[in-house]
Amino acid sequence: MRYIVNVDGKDIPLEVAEDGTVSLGGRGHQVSLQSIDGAHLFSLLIDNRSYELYVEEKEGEFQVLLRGEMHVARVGSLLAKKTPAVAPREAPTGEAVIKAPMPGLVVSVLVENGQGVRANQGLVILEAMKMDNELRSPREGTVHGLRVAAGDKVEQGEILAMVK
Amino acid sequence: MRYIVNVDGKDIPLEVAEDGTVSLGGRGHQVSLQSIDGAHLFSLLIDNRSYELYVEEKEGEFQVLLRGEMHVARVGSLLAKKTPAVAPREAPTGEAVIKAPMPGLVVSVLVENGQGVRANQGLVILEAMKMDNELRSPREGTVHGLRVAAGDKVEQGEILAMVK
Amino acid sequence: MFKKVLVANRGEIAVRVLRACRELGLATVAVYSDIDRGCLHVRYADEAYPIGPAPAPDSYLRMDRIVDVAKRAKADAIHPGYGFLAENAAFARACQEAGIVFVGPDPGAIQMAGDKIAARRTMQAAGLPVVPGTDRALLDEEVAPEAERIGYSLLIKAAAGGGGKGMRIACRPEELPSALSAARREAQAAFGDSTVYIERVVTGARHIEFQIMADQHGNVIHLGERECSIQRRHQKLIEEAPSVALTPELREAMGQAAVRAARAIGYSSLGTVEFLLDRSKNFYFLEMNTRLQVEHPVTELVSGIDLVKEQLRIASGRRLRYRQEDIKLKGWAIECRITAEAPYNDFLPSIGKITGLYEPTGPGVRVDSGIYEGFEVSLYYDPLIAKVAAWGESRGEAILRMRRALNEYQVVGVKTNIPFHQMVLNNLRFIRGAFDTSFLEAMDLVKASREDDLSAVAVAAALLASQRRPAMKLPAASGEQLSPWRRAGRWRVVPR
Amino acid sequence: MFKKVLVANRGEIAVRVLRACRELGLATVAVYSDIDRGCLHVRYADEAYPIGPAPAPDSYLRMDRIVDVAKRAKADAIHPGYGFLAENAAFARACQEAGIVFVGPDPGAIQMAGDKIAARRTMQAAGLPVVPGTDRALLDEEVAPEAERIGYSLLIKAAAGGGGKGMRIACRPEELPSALSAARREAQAAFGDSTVYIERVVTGARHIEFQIMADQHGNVIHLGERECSIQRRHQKLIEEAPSVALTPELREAMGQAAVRAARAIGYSSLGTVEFLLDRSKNFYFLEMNTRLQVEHPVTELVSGIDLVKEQLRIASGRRLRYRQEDIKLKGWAIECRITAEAPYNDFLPSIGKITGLYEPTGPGVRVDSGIYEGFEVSLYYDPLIAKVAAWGESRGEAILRMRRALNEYQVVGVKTNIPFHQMVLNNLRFIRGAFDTSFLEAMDLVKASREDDLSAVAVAAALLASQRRPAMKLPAASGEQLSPWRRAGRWRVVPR
Repeated sequence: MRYIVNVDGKDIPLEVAEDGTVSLGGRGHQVSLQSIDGAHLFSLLIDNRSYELYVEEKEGEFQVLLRGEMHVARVGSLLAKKTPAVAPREAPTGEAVIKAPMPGLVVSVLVENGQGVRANQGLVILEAMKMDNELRSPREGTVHGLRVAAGDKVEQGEILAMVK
Repeated sequence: MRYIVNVDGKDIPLEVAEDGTVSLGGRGHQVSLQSIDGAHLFSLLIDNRSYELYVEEKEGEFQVLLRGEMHVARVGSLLAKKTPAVAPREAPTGEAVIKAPMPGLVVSVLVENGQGVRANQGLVILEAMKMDNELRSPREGTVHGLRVAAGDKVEQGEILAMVK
Repeated sequence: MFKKVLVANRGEIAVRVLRACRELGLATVAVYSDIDRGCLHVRYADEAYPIGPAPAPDSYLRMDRIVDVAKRAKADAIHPGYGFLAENAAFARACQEAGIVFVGPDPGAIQMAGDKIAARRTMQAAGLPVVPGTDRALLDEEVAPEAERIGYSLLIKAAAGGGGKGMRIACRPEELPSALSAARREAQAAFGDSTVYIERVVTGARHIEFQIMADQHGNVIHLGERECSIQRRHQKLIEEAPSVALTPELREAMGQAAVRAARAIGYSSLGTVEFLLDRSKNFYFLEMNTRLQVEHPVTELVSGIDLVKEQLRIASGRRLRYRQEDIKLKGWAIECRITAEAPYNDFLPSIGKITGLYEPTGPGVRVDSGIYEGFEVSLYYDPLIAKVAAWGESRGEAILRMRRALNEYQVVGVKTNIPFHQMVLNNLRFIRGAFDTSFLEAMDLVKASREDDLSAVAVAAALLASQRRPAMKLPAASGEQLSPWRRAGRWRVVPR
Repeated sequence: MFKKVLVANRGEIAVRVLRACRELGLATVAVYSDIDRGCLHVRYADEAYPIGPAPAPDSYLRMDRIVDVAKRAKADAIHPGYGFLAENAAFARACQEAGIVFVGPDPGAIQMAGDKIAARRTMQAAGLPVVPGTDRALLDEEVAPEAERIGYSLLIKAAAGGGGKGMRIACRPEELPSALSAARREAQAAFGDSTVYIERVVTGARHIEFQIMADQHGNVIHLGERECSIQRRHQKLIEEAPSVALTPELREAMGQAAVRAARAIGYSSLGTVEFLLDRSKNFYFLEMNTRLQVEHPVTELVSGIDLVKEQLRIASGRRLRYRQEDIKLKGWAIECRITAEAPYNDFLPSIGKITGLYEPTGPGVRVDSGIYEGFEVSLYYDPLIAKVAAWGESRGEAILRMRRALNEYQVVGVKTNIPFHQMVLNNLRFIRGAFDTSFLEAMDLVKASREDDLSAVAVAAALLASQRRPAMKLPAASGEQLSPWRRAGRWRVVPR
């Protein structure tokens, strides 16, 4: 069984054989994956190298904690003799969408629609956990679609503004 | 809803009202039971007294760990206006059954069938976890039904002998 | 000694205080907001009482309800922890009036030290050097002229401040207005008081603080310093005891100044005197904190003294059990504050449920934690979820132990700043001890994943996917077809 | 220093050694039996290799396989932990021959100390007092006459003994035969050698041992004593450092004797010299243990020295970093061994899966644990699953901390001896320090449940039952009917 696993944006092709060996980068490896608590915690041995992983599956993604770092893995299995219906890559529209990274209270809005901004310039201040968090523009451009005002409560993922 | 809960052999009658209050020993109490991890761990407040409990349900019994002590609770709910079909208490037959408290290896058998023994006298030595464990007679009497010999492997709960 | 102590706090510090009470044999009372019903402090205490909805002003800041609970539960003392009501003179007074001992200094000392402007004046009078700045509250229109007089860069600080809140830096005149309004707003939100003053930024300075212990009989000692220069946005993140910057002579001089500061306001209880130490080893009084500090464990580890138990003894009227010469500091201790913040995403707060947790332990490692599997990190409270402290015979051993401990620490469900701490502890400047309060500003956090870690993640994910969704198993592709897929780029474009 | 260390052990001690390696920056290799695939030491190490089926003789005692793994993994040192191969001279020799450093003394010293009879002779020659007994191996028929000569009560001890195994007491001649056969059998099983000797029982004696540290350059120091009198069936259960029984003068004398003992056999590495201390404060050499001890954490807590890291340094040829006068002991430490044994059921081993676990932490508490949620306690290995150590400024503080820690400790799924430890720590004789090795024999373990605890359990069970089986909800009985039910007795007779 062949897979392409995308880990943190990097594609890693590998093959899992019937006998449990895994081929990776053209080399075969002895692999053992053991559940520890019947839930999230796993021990993985690859050719005797030991890895401890906490794994959570969320919406088809594997979130994997390893050595204190969180990695996101998506698994694709390969079809044989079939041209895959590859969707065209999302064209960069040049538009940056500013979303609320967490629920919170809009403390103040630092820009207006139509205003030119520099990369990294503050756009909105959001209060959460008693701290002001400044949301900054990821690029240079012009603000549009600004849809919040001071005092608004916003949900996580809510679109606050765009920069084009 | 009325219950009799048997905790470690002691019957505790109590009543759970619709509003969640619990009557115990004729007094009403405000009670809050909260699951902590969605599994075994609970926080219980009885009139603001705080208890932390690990609960496991096994074969209809609740095994409850509280302040480091394990308690066993069995819950019976009361029927109204009905004579309960009380089973007669198991009559004490005067026979003590010696069971293996754990799986292990019989190292030696210290008595024979028909032999008279004192209370606390050693009957069988069972090895487990690298230690010899002596199983003793809970009462004075005569050994019968001895069914193991040195070298036997025994399972937990297996009957080794009886003393009458 | 008291019979029963109410702990007016939550999280790791409530558990810390409850542990001290239990070791002293005192009965304990917890209070909790609605969303904290299942929290560690509720379960740890002998009794627990609800005091209102999640927002702190409706629960943990409700003095009336807390004092009322203390009366109902017949508690004879209230420990405020840090934050919330810990430095609120009105609360200390309300306790007094209810006949309950407030575990802290008397209201007058809290008020004096809490007004940072008054404290500056008092300490100057007591002969302590202070950073150039204003010695009175400023109206909006006074800020700019005063700023010109003092000179940039400068700090706008809340007079009622503490814990790094209500503080903003302005490096140029044009930054002044927004810094001023931000500081005022945060100060109003955090302390209910928007009064601010200005202090010159001392470039290249370290933040050094001294632990003070004073009883009600006029005895004052210090327990040495803590090095708190590793800060982000004026929030301490890593603290040590002792500091590499201090010689025995300087420690002696600063310690005596700290004791003088405590005496100047007739202080009793635990307290902390904060100093700036500039590159020429001149020190300046910064402020005095009249509470137990977040970072108190590093002092406990090098002194062997349980500060919270001593604080309770002092509050019950006992005399100090130590003279200055009894204080023998040994080895080195480091603390990392573990916060639910996303280090690779500008430290935005990370909320959610803790679904997996493994805390480090073993030789030389101590954890003070407020979390558990099932705990919900919410937006209502401080993102500090736990503290790890490591002790070593030397600074090097303490750092290596901390790295080992952070390696073991696993928190699943929310993002934490653990990778950030690891990076700091691996930084050569940090290891050499060559840093000041600007250290973190200059540092970039780069997610440096090892190649074989990514492979391991890929292998685990593939094996889990193959086990969990056998229906997804499709015939293997031939080798040739592997490459187009890879060119196709990110996984999300692959149809499932 | 080494590059890579193989740890030839499992459980808490393997994790302890792996932590030390990680703090020294050394790569690590674990070995595991089939049932230990998911164990902490496997996950903690950088690499892990299977070495055979669950029974120790097929895995953890397989020298050949372990040395082979070390070669394959290119480990340049092997740390044996305690137990298993830790005091096996043949294994130390096998390592040597394979060009791998054995982290311990050289084979000759192991052999000398491991033969308890030879050790008695050597120590007598070095001027150390020994307990009256036999100085040679005994045939079965020699035992009774020798016993008569020495006098009852007496101990039959395995010459190859250690860890309390292969040891039996005989108080009267008629107890001799069964004690002899039990000791021989256990000795054969544990050490593969049934040789025994006899020692007089010293009534009212304490078990006091000294920690030795010796390098390969002739430097030997001691790190003070451990009080190990709290034993059950010759198994230590609670250890302290220091001992209330020692004056500074006696500590000095015994420490010097311990150093002399180490020198007498040309010892290098960590080691322990065990003494009996009688009521008149006479001390007798008992035996020497040529390994890291289970109870080493109490010495670490009072000395501040990481014994395992020092042991690794010594094995790599380094000189001791301490002179005797550098050793400054501070405060008091206590350790409780947590075993999977049923305290209310004659301490029978308790096996099963750990389904819930909360380990204590916070100020002054250290846990060395080999278990986790999901761990299977099996019959194959020692029932020791974890150790809790508490440090305090005084013995009283250490005891109170330990009680606090044990209160926090929750192990679900198997029975543990935690309630037993709590009872000992609450015992007045223990608290006064007035005990000897017979202390535990005289103590009865009574399950003393508080009335309100039983009520709380009842309430929780009733609420859970009502939530989980709503179908079971039956109309409430009237008050009159409550009593017949109660008379009916145990719950099991109530029909469901």
